[in-house]
Amino acid sequence: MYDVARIREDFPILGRRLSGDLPLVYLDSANTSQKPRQVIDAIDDHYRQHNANVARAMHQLGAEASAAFELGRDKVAAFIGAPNRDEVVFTKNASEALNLVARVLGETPVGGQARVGAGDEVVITEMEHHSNIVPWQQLTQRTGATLRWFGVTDEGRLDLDDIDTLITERTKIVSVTWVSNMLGTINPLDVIITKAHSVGALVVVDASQAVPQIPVDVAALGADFVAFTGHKLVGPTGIGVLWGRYDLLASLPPFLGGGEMIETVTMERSTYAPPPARFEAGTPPIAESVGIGAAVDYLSSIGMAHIAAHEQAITAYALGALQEIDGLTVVGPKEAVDRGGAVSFTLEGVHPHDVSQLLDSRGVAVRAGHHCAKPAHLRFGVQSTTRASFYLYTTEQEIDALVEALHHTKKYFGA
Amino acid sequence: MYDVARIREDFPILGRRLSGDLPLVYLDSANTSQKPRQVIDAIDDHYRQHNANVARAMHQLGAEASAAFELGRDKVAAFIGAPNRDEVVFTKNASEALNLVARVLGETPVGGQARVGAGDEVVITEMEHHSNIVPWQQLTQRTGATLRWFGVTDEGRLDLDDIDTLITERTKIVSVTWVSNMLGTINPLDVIITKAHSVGALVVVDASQAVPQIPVDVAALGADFVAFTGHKLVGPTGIGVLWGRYDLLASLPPFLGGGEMIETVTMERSTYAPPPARFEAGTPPIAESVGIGAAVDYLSSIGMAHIAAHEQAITAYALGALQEIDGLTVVGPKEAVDRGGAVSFTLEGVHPHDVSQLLDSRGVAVRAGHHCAKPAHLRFGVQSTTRASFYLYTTEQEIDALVEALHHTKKYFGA
Amino acid sequence: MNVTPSNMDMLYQEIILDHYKHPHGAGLRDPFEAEVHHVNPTCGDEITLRVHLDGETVTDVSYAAQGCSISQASVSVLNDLVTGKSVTDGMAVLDSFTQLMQGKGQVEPDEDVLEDGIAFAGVAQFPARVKCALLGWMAWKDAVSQALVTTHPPTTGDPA
Amino acid sequence: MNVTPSNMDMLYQEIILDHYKHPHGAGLRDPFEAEVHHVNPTCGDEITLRVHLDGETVTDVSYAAQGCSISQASVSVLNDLVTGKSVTDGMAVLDSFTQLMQGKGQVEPDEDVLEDGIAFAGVAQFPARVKCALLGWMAWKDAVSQALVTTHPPTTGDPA
Ligand SMILES: Cc1ncc(COP(=O)(O)O)c(C=O)c1O
Ligand SMILES: Cc1ncc(COP(=O)(O)O)c(C=O)c1O
Repeated sequence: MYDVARIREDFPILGRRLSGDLPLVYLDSANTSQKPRQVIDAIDDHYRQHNANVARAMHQLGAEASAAFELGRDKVAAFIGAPNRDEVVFTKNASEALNLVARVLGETPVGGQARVGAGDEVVITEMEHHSNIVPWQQLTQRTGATLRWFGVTDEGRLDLDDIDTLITERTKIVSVTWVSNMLGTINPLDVIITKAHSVGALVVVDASQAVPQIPVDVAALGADFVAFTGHKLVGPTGIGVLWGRYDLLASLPPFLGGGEMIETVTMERSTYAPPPARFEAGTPPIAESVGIGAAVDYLSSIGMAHIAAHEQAITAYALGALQEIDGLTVVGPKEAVDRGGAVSFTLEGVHPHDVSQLLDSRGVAVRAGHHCAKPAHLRFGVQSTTRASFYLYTTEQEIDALVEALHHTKKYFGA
Repeated sequence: MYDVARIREDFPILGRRLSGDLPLVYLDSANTSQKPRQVIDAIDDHYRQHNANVARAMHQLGAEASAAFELGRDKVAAFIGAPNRDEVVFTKNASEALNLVARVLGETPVGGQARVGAGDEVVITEMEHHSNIVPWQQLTQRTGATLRWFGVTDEGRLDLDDIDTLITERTKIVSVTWVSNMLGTINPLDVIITKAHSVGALVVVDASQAVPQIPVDVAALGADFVAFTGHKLVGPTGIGVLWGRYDLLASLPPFLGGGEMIETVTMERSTYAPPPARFEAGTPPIAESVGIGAAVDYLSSIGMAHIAAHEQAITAYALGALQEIDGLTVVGPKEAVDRGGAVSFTLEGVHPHDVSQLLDSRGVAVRAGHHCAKPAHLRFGVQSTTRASFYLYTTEQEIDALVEALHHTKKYFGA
Repeated sequence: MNVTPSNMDMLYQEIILDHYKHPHGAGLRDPFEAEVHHVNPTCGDEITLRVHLDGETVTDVSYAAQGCSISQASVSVLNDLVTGKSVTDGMAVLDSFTQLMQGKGQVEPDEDVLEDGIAFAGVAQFPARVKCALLGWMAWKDAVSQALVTTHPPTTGDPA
Repeated sequence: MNVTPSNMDMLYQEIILDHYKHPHGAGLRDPFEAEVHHVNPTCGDEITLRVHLDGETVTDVSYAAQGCSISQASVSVLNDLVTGKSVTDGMAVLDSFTQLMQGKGQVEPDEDVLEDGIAFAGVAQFPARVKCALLGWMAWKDAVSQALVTTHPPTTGDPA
């Protein structure tokens, strides 16, 4: 039995009282997740007992810190089913991971050729987070390549009708989100990956909202790169992950220069270390690796399949309850099928800012705005939405509190 | 009175016992510093009580987290004397800060012109950390510019004799370390900045070893960009700082794309936010900003002038004691004049790895290797050195323990 | 009375809700010397705002805005406060409104200057909403500067 | 006896210090079929290593190395262990040495195979030093692969 009450005890912040002595109803986990004490304590203990720089230090603390840092990599690799731990590159967040790929695919490796150049095409989708749009705009502008994209249906699904005209011999990269942070849609990656590979294109998956919510096996997935971020999976800020196929990573030029990413340096020129070091310039996020390692341990101890089932159940409950509210329109799939736990909606006559402010006055924390997905909002003719998002610690009572607070909001604004 | 014993009580790790129940003698602070409980507790408390994403979240936790994050920026700005808090850009480490500058100076802003192109020159020095060499090699390779550098004298000082032939009308950027992490040298930045500005070049200062050790006032310094890193100044990993003159930052194109660095995004194109947001793609290092804020508060509470005086005194003591050991040669300035608290040396007949291993067996933690400064090692005809480095918590007894352990090392290897 | 996140009536004063429901001077009108478009990048609120000057006098401020109650009400109040005033006086009102907003609740509003604008005093305690309240005012400031350039082209040393 | 970071004699066995002070087969010699240069990026230790094969037999391993006692002693032991052996037998020794090094102290070394190499058992408990011990061996593996390509060019389907 999935015991939400038991799980909630692990998260100190969930016991917090807000202004007016209200209990916290945290429904903003797609923005960032809360942290269990297991993660907070691991970081704390690292700084108190084992702190040192890694790789370079040969003393006992250095050996402990290096082992702890690399253990974080091992844990993440195992958590996502990476065939090889050296395929896990630590970045500062998912955005850096996506930018890293976009940069190095447009640059020329020694003795090789850039993967993207003038005349080539890069395909993304209209439902991407800005972090999976802007880097590709920058890449195509720099290289003279063309950016194209999948549209979104009225239901909030990817419109795959155009797939054969969008993904063609000219396509070099297809970058797509696994789970939309705004619409909640889970995309049919298999279809896209098969098609992209059939024309020789590389596939980048933005798994920022997927890895926290569903069991992920990158080997089974078959994509070429997968990006995600620590803070959304009960881990710390300051760390993200780029997984990439080893042979591909090994064929790409470095991104940032300096620190341990080198093989040798002279004033005239440098040669570079193999992955993952090649892509990790400077002192890496050491305590953050300890934290993300504790985070995936924590999620594994509960079981990602159980977490996914809970997410599904709570999302179904929320979709049902929310859609009974007059004037509330869910933007995105309206049923909990192929759908993650983020529900964006509009409430007639009340602006999302005002909705979220009123909800906050009841202790209910949601997000209002464009959720870094302006094109997806434009697609649905809205400038912003209110988004409630759920996670392993979310209860039905919290959904009830949300619904009640929404009724109050409507009354307050006479809507 | 500077009370080292009192200060040491703030650092939990300094009470640790190593293998064989030996006390820890931590002489590797130039690699990374230890953290006082004030910093560890601030991070811990943030995750337990105030964690949320920033900027975008309008609920109470979001307001608290945003305020805490931006307060970190205010504190850092005040600590380095930045005229404007928006001149402080948070990166993941000093290496990213240096790469960021090197990237954007080579790229073309909308309606403007890149600051570095074919035929231009970039000047660095032979004593730089790899993180201030490789990004400039990459920039000059990408743009067709030429990389030039200052040499180093036998004493380990910058050789400024060539300054007029090195820094010329062709020079667009001069990037130089303030304090060398290997030699310990403090460089005469005023001479270099004056000369560089007289030819219209921009000056980038790698202050990774300076900000932790000496009072820094970027306004008085007069450089254009200053980079440093959190983990060396009793702060957390996962955060670095790029300070830049506001008008300059505002004239430069973005680096990483996505998240809050935008003004508006459509599928076709994006416009970008003003600094510092423009250069901070994705979820920033939130808990890390809280941590670096607590770190600079801690250093300020002791007083940077006092810390610098202690560093100077302990370095003088160490230089004296070390140079009495037969066969030990200090690589770098041999007196504590214009000199930071990093002392690299060789011990005749014993390889630095073996030195550091033997010291470690006595609980003395130092670093052995090239310290990410291969060219500086080559300059002195050594492949690696042993480096002891000191900080606000270092005691004379620890230096004595180092010296004693070095005598033991010599005996052990019959050197 | 203390303003807290759970005390909505101090944020959403009647005056604010009235302006929100019945905005003064909404719509885009001719003639105008400058039109600007401002966006709040965090939430996406947008405003297009036009300024019409007659000599030193602000004779019209017209706008089309999409946004929350705070940002909508605030531009409606702006319209009341600056229309008919001289540019200098309008800028003085802007200064006082900005001070109130950035005062974290420590600044006492002057009703003689701000009139209905004093209803925004509570907003100053909600850092995330301060940007909402300022969106229209910043747009107006920008538009006036542009309009002044158009109507008073900068004189140069060269009399040609 | 347990190996701990404070127990140096288990790391620096007499045998290791002997090889360090009197390395076997040091220097670069002719003839050779392959020469490689390997670096330990962390510390900068370097080795240039040449392999001379006679058919399937490793007839010489010559080298110039700069590095710590562990890396120097280990290449000296390598020289002892592989010279005169067939490539296949040498690779088997490499496998056992690598296993010992990566075994975190859990692998029992086989003296018949590793001879003086068993002195490196303690190194396996010092993760930072494992790379030192393997530097020469990795260089040798690389050089042998290259030498085999030179002496046994890959046969292709095309008989031209
Ligand atoms: C002088 C100098 N520059 C740059 C760096 C790089 O700092 P980080 O590793 O935090 O990027 C260091 C430290 O390693 C340093 O000592
Ligand atoms: C789908 C998606 N992609 C990318 C990101 C960016 O993650 P980060 O802010 O950690 O870089 C997010 C979260 O904000 C997201 O939801």
